Amino acid sequence: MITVLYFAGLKEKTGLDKEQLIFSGKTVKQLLEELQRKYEGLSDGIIQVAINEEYALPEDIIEEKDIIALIPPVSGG
Amino acid sequence: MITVLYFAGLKEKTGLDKEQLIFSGKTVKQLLEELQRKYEGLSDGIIQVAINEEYALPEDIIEEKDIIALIPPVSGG
Amino acid sequence: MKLFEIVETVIDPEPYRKAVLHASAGAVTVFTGHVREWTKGIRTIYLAYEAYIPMAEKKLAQIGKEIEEQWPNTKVAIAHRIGKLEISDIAVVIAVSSPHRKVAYEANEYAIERIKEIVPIWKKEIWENGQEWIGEQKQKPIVEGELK
Amino acid sequence: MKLFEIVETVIDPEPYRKAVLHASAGAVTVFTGHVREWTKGIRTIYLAYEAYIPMAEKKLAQIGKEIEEQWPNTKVAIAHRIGKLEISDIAVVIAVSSPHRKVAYEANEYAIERIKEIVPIWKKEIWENGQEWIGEQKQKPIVEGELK
Repeated sequence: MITVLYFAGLKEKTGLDKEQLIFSGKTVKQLLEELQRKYEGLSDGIIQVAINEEYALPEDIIEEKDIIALIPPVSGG
Repeated sequence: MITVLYFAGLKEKTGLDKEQLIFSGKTVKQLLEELQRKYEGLSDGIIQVAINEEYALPEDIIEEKDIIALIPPVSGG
Repeated sequence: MKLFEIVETVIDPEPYRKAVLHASAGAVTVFTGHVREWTKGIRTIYLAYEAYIPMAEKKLAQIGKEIEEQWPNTKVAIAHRIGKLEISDIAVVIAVSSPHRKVAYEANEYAIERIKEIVPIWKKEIWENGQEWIGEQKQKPIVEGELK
Repeated sequence: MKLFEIVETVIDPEPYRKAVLHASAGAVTVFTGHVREWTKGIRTIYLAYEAYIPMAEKKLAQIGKEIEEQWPNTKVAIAHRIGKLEISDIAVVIAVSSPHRKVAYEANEYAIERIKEIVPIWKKEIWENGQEWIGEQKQKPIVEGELK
């Protein structure tokens, strides 16, 4: 199981702040594709992904128990 | 009579923080020359002059009752 | 208080200024970002900030480390508030000390630019007739140094 | 407190920050200049500042006016302390608010540069083995705009 966190506009689009999924040994890119099929409108805009609180690349492999955050464009300050 | 104010190093060179002088109708430059004859070492470094709390030019005329400040290089901040 | 933190209550800038002070600090800059009433002709009623708190605090600390490595003898503290903020409330405070003033300005401005690039915090603007999550489109492609 | 003042007691920066805040201020920079222990390898014991007080306050106000004319919608407050100052004491505080952050940094840095050029304040450094009035050699020829 992995945990996926949703923030800001993505929370509103999915209706969730987090969920647990069976997904490991595959890439960040594959996870995003799967989630985009599941949630309409999720692909709008640039989404970055963090694995265990650090930014990840599309080709990085997601491991069992990872905490994945979907990060829409940030706007702090 | 005019009042002449001395600050910082100039106060130490003249031994005064202020003095009253009979001096009017003449220029800032003439006053400085007179004071430099009176106080040894007064001419070291750049001195600016203020008349009534505003910077003055060497050719500005000093009037009766003016308050003149001799301003060594500033170093605030 | 922590040197790099997300808070949910009113920010007082003074503790952050004091936290970066030391005997060879000749200059301290304290930047505070406030909720503005008007943005491009639209009146803001209030803002709502949200953060991925543990990652945001890590990224604030990373910015502090970047500064302390780039400009010797600087010290940095940063706090960002989340939740509902009213007009003039402080959203972010950045304190930077340095032996000399020029660096204190430069490094502080660097910090706010980096916050807007890499720290997972989001702002929702609530206007009289609507609301929107703001994305400043400032995110750059991920570069090597930012990877875990 | 006055927006532009010479003071003889400890400076608390907060009142100056608050004095420049208003509903369209999105950014405030507060610069504080502190007494440093070491300058070019020489250890300072304490500093003594002296000012031509009425003219110094006029010149601080002039700097505020220059900024508010050059950068629209900014607001400025400046205080400089005189007398004996110990290590880490605040000698000067400059608060600048602006709708946007870039100007808040730029205008604040302008203020400290101008203070070092035109405000009649003098600093004496007292070291372990001597003392000296400091002149930063930054004074420029007097230009028209600065005349009475």
